[in-house]
Amino acid sequence: MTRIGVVTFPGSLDDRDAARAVRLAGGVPVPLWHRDTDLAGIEAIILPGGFSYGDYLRTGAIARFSPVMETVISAAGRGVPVLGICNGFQILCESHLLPGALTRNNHLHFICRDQRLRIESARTAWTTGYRPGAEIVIPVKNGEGRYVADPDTLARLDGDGLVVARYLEGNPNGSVADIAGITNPAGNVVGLMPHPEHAVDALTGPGTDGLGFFTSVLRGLVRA
Amino acid sequence: MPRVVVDVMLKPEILDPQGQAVQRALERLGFDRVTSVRQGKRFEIEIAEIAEPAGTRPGSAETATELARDMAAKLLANTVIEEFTVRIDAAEGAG
Amino acid sequence: MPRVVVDVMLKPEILDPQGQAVQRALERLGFDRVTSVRQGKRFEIEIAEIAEPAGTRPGSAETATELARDMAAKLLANTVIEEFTVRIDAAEGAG
Amino acid sequence: MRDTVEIDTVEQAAASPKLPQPYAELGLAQDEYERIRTILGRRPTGCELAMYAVMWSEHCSYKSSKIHLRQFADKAPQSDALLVGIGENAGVVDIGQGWAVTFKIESHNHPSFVEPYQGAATGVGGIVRDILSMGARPVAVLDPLRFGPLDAPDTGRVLPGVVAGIGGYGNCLGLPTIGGEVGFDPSYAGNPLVNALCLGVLRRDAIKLAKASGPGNQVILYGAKTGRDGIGGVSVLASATFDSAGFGAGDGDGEGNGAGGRDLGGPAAKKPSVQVGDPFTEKTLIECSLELFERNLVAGIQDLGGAGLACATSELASAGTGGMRVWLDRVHLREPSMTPHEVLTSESQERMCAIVTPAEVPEFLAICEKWDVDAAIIGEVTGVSPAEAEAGGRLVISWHGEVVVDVPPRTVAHEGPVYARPFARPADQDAVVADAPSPGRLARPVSADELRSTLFRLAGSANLCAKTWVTAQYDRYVQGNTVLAQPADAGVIRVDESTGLGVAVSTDGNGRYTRLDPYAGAQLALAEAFRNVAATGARPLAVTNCLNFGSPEDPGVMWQFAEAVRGLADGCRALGIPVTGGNVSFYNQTGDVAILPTPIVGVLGVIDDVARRTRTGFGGVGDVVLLLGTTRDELGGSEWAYAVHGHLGGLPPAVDLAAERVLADLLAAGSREGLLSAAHDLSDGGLAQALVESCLAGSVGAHIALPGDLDPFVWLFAESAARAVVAVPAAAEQRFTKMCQARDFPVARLGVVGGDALDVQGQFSISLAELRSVHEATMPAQFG
Ligand SMILES: Nc1ncnc2c1ncn2[C@@H]1O[C@H](COP(=O)(O)OP(=O)(O)O)[C@@H](O)[C@H]1O
Ligand SMILES: [Mg+2]
Repeated sequence: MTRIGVVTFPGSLDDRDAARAVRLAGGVPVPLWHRDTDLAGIEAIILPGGFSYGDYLRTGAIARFSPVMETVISAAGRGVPVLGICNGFQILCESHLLPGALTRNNHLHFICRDQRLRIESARTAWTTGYRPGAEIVIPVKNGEGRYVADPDTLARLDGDGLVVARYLEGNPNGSVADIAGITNPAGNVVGLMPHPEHAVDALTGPGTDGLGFFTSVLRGLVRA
Repeated sequence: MPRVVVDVMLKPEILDPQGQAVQRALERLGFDRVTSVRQGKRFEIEIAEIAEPAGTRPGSAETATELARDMAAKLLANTVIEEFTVRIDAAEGAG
Repeated sequence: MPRVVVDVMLKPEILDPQGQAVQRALERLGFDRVTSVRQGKRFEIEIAEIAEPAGTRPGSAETATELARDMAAKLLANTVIEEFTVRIDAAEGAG
Repeated sequence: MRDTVEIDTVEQAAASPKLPQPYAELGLAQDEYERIRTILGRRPTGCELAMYAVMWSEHCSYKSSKIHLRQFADKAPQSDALLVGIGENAGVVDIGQGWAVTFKIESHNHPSFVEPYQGAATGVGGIVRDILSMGARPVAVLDPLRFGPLDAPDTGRVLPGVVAGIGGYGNCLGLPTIGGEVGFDPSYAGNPLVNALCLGVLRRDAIKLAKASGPGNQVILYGAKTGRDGIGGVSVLASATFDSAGFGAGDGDGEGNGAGGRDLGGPAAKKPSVQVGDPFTEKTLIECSLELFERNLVAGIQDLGGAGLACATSELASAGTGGMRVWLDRVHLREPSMTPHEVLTSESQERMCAIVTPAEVPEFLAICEKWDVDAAIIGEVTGVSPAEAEAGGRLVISWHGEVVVDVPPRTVAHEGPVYARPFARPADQDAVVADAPSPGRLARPVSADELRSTLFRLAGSANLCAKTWVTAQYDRYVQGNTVLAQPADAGVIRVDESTGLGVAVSTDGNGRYTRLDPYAGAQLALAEAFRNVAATGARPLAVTNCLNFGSPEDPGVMWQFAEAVRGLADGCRALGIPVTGGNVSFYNQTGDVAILPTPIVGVLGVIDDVARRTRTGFGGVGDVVLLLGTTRDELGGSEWAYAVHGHLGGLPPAVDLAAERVLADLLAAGSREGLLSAAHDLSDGGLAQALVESCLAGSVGAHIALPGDLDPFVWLFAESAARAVVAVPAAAEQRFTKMCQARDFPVARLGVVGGDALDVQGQFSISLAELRSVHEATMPAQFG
């Protein structure tokens, strides 16, 4: 059974939900504490949503210096799949594992709603299970989800096919080019603002469209 | 065009969770000489000059400062918990 | 004990919705001379003096400023989108 | 510096019996002060006086409401489900399979008017700690809110701040907000209502109580450091009054008890009553506490809220062995210059106080360390002699070796004054009731066009419009157990993933009904919450409430209060569900004008399998729409009278709790047997509004034919209670109708689900798109 680490920082909130999603997808979730530095036996890592350290300075800014992050950064460098969801995406940007930054929503409110997305890249470790161009509905919930990057970075993201998902039917936060998620050139590190882990059970979410992120990585790891 | 800067800080006795979080993070990063951090807001405001009645200096520092003080008291600061200072930006203002 | 102030502002090319919202609110309040508002963060940091090697001025402004610059670059600002300035607080610092 | 400050010690108090003390400025009546002297056999020290003053305040002692609230216990129906009742931090209810839930509402009305964001945020923080202190994991929040008119300028300040504060704090704690209310009335303009309900889940054998038992056990204060937050806040003291009253060292009376603050910039600056919430600290406090509970390291626990350590230490001691020794100087301070009475009465947020056996202290502290939670051992449980026990126990508090408090804690915490305040039916009550909204008094819509525009007017009115602008700012998904949330009739939370066991909660209240008849108004609030819970398929089990009223010193207000409590207690007995706890908020008024009396009632129900929950929105095309219950010409206090005519008069709809029980039973049976595809209770705005909501929630229209025996206006807009609209698949219609008939409950076939319009035969047809834009535009138009 494939073991996927789910990191808990002080202030993480969706860690148990990410673990549930891994379980429903057929994997074994392994809780990791932010002080852990040993990832033995962990084949993929999820940085979950929440407000790490209250996100009082900037989202993800303080969590990025947690002991576990050094290990995550080196694992990412070795190709270990890493998924940052919401706060996790923000941490990945602060850690420079992904380019750009996430800033205050343009309307200045926290927003929680069911959001339609288009999967732009099915080549990442976390999206192979989707058809390119597939439209899915998963929850978005954030106060600082507006992705920004300089024009060169944006051109590169576009040109190299590194945009993983875009918002459809209304951009919830003013994100540039409707970007909802991006990946690194190797495709193992993905940052995503919306929450696939909250769309894995029709009883408690808008549907099961999010499950594909977790089944994708599990299938990839089994094959590898 | 004068530029005024309004600094808004929590009153000293009010809990500042942001400052505390930053202070603890700085400590963890090894900045152990830091004894206190307070986090507040900074507003940079550009104010257009106007034709003023004869006898006053046009767009004078006083006028802009007073205007900014008024803005701060009315909107920029929540005077129930915050205090503010206003000054003309040295870089551009009439000083 | 020197107090340093670190101001962190969004880079000019990055959209500042908070500043814009403040500007609109100021206009609604009748402050029609305001042409631009940017909102950023201000950190007031107290730094303990330390015994320093002979030859340097103890707790000197330079040292505190450098320390603050280091903190800002590492933690207080995200230089992808923000820029910062550091100075010794005139009120208390060695200035 | 500290040794230069003179502390008012017990020794000095005994030696200077004649010293004048500022009891009146602290809100104590003269006889109350005399009683303190009698209890102690000497004058109180400054610290003791502050402690009694704050604990005997209305907010902490319930001195005006106690004699009425007793009815909740006296009239409580027999319930096997009740594990912990009124009196603890929150009631605990057994929901089966070894699980229990705890829930309670609290108000933070005044702080939210002064500073909307922080007031609302710290309101959420406070109720969450109440729930945590029962040993439960907090799992959801609901937020009943009332504001002045939607378009009043101050509503533009208060409402967005309150909503952002609730979201800012609740979202950051990882608590889904699953329901609430947003209502508007001019009477709330200078006094908004910000109530918050928190729901927690625990194993039924893991309940924690606020008790300090076992001499030798340690008292540990953990969480945030203590600062000068909200000192004297709950006893509604202006800080200037507090200071100029002789507590400062500079007053020359030699009894200075607050010298340290003087040089900090004046009294007003040093005692802010506005508190800033720190949700991150609360989140770590929650996780840390849950780990402490799980490892069984806590023998007793109390959250710190109003009156801070004064409350926590006296309540813990009073409810336990009776003895406690506290070294106040061991409290970790945010501001080192704080004086003992400031430390004792500080209301700094995000703190808890635990009783821990000595052997378990190291492990306790290690877990605090793991979560980066500050902790200090501040005291010890002590034994008491029989004489001391008889007197109410013994709580001794010292400050750097000097005893500043030596009191029987029971006299502070549990034996405060009790008042039977005079009450009288207000002089204008008869006139208000006589002014019924008869057809002669208020013009009613008659033509199809008039009915159609009335429906629009109501669907877009402040009270009935969509509240998405508010609820989109709340995380509804976090924790992954939210089965239903706004705009469903009740929020539904899954408790056990393996069995599907869950609970439903709804809060309701109607100030206009309560103004017209407080006894009936409270019962209607109860009935509506009960009906909302039942509509989801859950079985109602227990009640909590928050009683928001004007000044208890006004006999008219006191009458409203007494009647409402009597109504609620009688109603709970009739429905067979006990009150488990709640909160009273008096003095809600602007000048002399009280708010509409607003009891908010929360009902909790249990559902054995959340997969069987009934949705609010219409689903299957072709499903049959049925109206359950009796519709009468009842428009007193209605949304129609208010929104169209600005009228409030007559009597509210009749209360029929027997009918409510049958209806709830039908809705539960319908869900259990899988007969219902949707259910929605009828309340404000009547059938018309219910149909609008059911269509919009399901994004599907309906073809409706109103039965002919009543005026169409009455069918559409009357607010008769004990009614619901349900949709049943055509194949199930007969079976469900038979169930109704077997229970002798009125059922009428209204039509079928389908199309993209709400079509009322012979009257009007309104496209869903048009309905949606009218229903959803109101709040964004106001707040952007
Ligand atoms: N402040 C709020 N917070 C969360 N949910 C709210 C709030 N206000 C209203 N709601 C939700 O909107 C829906 C409609 O509200 P309301 O008309 O008061 O319901 P009802 O008439 O059933 O009591 C309900 O699901 C309610 O829980
Ligand atoms: Mg309802």
